[in-house]
Amino acid sequence: MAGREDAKKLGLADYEYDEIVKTLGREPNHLELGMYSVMWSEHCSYKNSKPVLKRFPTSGPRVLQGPGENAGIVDIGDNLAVVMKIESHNHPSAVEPYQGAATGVGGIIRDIFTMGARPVALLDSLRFGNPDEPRVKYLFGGVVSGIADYGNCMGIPTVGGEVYFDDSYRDNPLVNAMCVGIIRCDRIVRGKAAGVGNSVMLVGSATGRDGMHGASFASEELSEDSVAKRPSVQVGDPFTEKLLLEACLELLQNDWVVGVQDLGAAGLTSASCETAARAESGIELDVSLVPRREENMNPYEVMISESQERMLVIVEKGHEEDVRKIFEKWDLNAVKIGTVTADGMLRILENGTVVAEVPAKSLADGAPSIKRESRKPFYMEDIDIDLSSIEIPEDLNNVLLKLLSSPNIASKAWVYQQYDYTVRTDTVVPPGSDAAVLRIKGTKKGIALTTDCNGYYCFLDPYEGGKQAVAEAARNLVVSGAKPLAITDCLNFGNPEKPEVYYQFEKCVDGMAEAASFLGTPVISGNVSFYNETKDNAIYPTPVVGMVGLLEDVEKRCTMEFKKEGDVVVLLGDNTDELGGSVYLKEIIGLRGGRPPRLNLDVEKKVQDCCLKAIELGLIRSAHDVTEGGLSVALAESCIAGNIGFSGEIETEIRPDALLFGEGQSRIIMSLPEENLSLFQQLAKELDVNITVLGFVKSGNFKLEVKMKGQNVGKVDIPVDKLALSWGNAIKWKVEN
Amino acid sequence: MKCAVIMFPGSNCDIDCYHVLSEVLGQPAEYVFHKEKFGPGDFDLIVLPGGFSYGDYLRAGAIARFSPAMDSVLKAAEAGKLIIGICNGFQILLEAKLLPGAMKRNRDLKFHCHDVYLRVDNDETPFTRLYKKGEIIRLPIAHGEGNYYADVQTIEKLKAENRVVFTYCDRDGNVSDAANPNGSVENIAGIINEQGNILGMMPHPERSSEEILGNTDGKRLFESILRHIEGRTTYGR
Amino acid sequence: MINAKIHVRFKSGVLDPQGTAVKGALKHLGFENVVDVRVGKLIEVKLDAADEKDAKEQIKSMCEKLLANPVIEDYSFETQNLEV
Amino acid sequence: MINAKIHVRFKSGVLDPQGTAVKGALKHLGFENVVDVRVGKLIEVKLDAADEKDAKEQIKSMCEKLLANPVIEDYSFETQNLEV
Ligand SMILES: Nc1ncnc2c1ncn2[C@@H]1O[C@H](COP(=O)(O)OP(=O)(O)O)[C@@H](O)[C@H]1O
Ligand SMILES: [Mg+2]
Repeated sequence: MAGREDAKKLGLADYEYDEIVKTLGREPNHLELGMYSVMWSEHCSYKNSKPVLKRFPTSGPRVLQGPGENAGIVDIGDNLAVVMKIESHNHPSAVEPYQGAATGVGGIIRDIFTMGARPVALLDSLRFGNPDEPRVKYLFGGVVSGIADYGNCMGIPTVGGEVYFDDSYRDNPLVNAMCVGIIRCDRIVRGKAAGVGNSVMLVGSATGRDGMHGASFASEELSEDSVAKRPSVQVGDPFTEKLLLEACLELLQNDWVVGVQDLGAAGLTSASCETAARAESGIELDVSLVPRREENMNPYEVMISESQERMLVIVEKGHEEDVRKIFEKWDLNAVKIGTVTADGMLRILENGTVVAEVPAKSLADGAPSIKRESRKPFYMEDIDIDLSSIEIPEDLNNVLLKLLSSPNIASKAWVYQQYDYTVRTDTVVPPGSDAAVLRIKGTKKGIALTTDCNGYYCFLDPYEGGKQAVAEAARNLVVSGAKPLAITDCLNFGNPEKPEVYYQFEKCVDGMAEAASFLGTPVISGNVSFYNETKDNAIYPTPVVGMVGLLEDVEKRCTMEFKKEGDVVVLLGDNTDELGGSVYLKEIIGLRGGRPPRLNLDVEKKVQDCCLKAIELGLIRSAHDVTEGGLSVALAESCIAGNIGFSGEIETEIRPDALLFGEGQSRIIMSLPEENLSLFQQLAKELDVNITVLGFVKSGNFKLEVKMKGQNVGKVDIPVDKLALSWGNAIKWKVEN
Repeated sequence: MKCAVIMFPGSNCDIDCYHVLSEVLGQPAEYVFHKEKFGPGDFDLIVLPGGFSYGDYLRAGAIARFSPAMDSVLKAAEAGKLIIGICNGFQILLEAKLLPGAMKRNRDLKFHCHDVYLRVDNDETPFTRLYKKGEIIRLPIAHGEGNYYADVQTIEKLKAENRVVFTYCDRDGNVSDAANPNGSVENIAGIINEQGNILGMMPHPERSSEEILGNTDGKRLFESILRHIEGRTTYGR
Repeated sequence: MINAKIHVRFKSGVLDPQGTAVKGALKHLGFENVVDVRVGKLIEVKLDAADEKDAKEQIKSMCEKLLANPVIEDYSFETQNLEV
Repeated sequence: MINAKIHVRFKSGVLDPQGTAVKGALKHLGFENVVDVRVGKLIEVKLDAADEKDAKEQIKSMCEKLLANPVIEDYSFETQNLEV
């Protein structure tokens, strides 16, 4: 038997141990305790976050599957649906960037094909420290090539994502991977162990001692001895996963498949208790039947191993041989290891002898949830900045060039060109634009994909930051011509036991929930990663929003680059005098702080609706939203992408640096043929959106004059080649030197 | 034109090639699983697609060449059937010694996914007759091991026999080191065998065969093959 | 001049996908009696150093800093003095 | 049981991109006296064979058929009888 002391060693609190004893009516044995410790870790149980996550809107007319399954599903018509999920692999990537990131990608892909969907796209949302530091370069390079090698080998295009650099992520890089799949609505499979007497089979790779206690590892702060927890990092095998993918999709053509569940964190323990809990059934399995890679593994090791590239398959009794044949074709194992029972117990046998027996539901859902204390951090009281004390720089050209070469604004081509984003020949808008667009063969449709989050805004104001992350994601889809449908989110935070961190968490979720409800984009799947914190240095709160949108007609997609000389360039939305939280303030002036730009959801929605309508009507030729770096950066990006210039002027009452570099929300710049302007103005008026004509697309320079009462108060005027050079090579120069 | 697309374990451009052959060109195409064999006369065109056969775990293409389907490919090759290896397929052809040389990792050790410009050096092959010699075309690449190597004699022979089919260049056709994405000898991107029926190339014509993908330069390669086969069945024999 | 031959391998217990694939291929080629295959790296470093002891220190430091990742890999090496 | 340690390296004269990169990285880390780096493979094969001579034949054949590509690579190996 295992007592309180053993429980402590495994990271279980006293009250959790008591709860286990109460549930079992006896003391647990070592194996049982081990299973509880992994399942009740934060990573698997969401015990710190569950009550807060309930605040998200999770349903809607298109939602076929909300949170609670391996991935969320939204209907896109034509009997097709999009399956999506995002997940973090932060801790493993901090210790072994290449394998950590690779296995993160492997895990998220399995979540998608577990549901019976064909994975069609990957996205990666990354955060690192200052790229000038050698250790950061090593982590960044390793993570990118880990993602590349896994996704590329699988033949799933990595079509989007983000990269941010800030000191707060120095010791805790964030590696969030998102996968998107397409499925026929009538072929959705769920992770259920239903039907007493049905067979439970383990398929895929053999089991070794990989990643023991990985779930617990992900549920604590990284420290000096994290490196000593070596076995928690696994080596990915994308080749085997590719075979597993093809074999599973072939398997799932059959109606006698009852349920499928991938083995991720907490391995066989998690897969078996979760499938049983979902079906209100039990499972009896014998660990001696599990194919092994290593000798002398005990039941404890087999049950909590996190060996990758494995799946649990539940099939109707009598079809075991059919399963075996399919997997044999793909040179993979498929072995019956157990049976579905009626008694709700997860019963583990070794050579026929019972070695553990616990209620499946208590393992899967029984972790007592914790209401953490929440307290507004002190720093938030003191973030206001007096703008009048900031002198406006003389040379605005220089500011713009510096901003464009900031690694947070510069081109991310160094990253995404290491990813195969053209395989499957569906990528009709490749990475580099606001959102990626994929066509769906056999239909007229397309889907648009993006991930977004400004962690710095979330730090300065968690509520506004949360709202902004959702709004920006939706805006990125809209400028691509897609109607936003649903969200998958990855909530990356510090130690939730600290009230200030918990406050950030709650407020971010509140902001996201409000925006998601308002914009009609329910949260259908997600992941929480706490403890991204080292020695009192917590990451910025970083609730990454992954969003998918639908284009009924993929031919009506829109991209950000200016396309034709003479086109009118207009701004949709209003300029503001906000500078708080901007890249300009932080990186050019050297001031951290200020209130991040406010977001009025009503205005945001109107701007988005107007943009979408204009694209649908075919009025405009390009659209790009204004984000980091502000209006001048957005215009410059449209010039660079189109390899053409712009000339314009703005009459304003806003100070020129705020006008050019402020990051006021709900703004989109568009270019359109002059003859469409009046129609467009009419549309904007109908939809109650302000628009301003900024100037014209013009070859040569990027030129923008700021005027107050007719007087020139500031100006940028730079050849587009020069802009392109600063923007295009900044990251390469940083990381390769 | 009857086409076969071989599916090795780890192939992932098989569906893309199949799509272009059957949907874009409207030709009868079939997948052939690596464990299957076929007759030398069963297909007019055999495609060895891109991907990561056997994960490229030892060397790209090294393990795939031993599959049963490859035995049939060898026989079809001897029978003069057209064979094209794209990316990983090219690597397999090298390992199988159907083409000379070997592939190394890209010189910067990075996977490269972007468009490249190519100079068409030989427009008299069944694969390139709709291009013009010296023409500059644009195709996507996506590979980590496209650093083609062969010793000096082999390279001289290839050139003397006009067997270099595609060469990496810049937009204006200059063949320079800067225009070489992977370090391949003499910027070589694609070569053909002595008999002229087996082409290996790193860029992906199947990913640039449709208007919606923003580029149809690759489509002409497949149309060349079709023209060649049809010409032969109509007038030949 | 010192020549060092460094072996970097996955720690025992760590999955070696390359080894598994090669083992499968060898069996397929008829080498039925192959029991196990592990694929690692052979790194040969030529150092301009006179003193073998000093060179060993340096090689050790290279392995720890760059050539092997202690989280999943072990290393071992031999040196040879080319002048001798 | 026979254990074979196989070294596969690029032929001299064939540029080794990985070696070049590692050399650069080592210099960058301050190992200025690195003259040359070559990165090859270490393949360890365990064979169920009693006879070392027979095992050597087999290993040679594995190298020629699969483990090394003669166009760019050389191989060498050592065997060891684990029973002895
Ligand atoms: N890690 C990444 N992986 C793939 N693509 C990326 C990554 N980071 C950035 N990109 C590409 O670069 C584009 C620009 O990134 P970003 O500046 O974050 O865009 P936005 O501000 O519109 O969200 C993204 O839309 C994406 O296509
Ligand atoms: Mg954008």
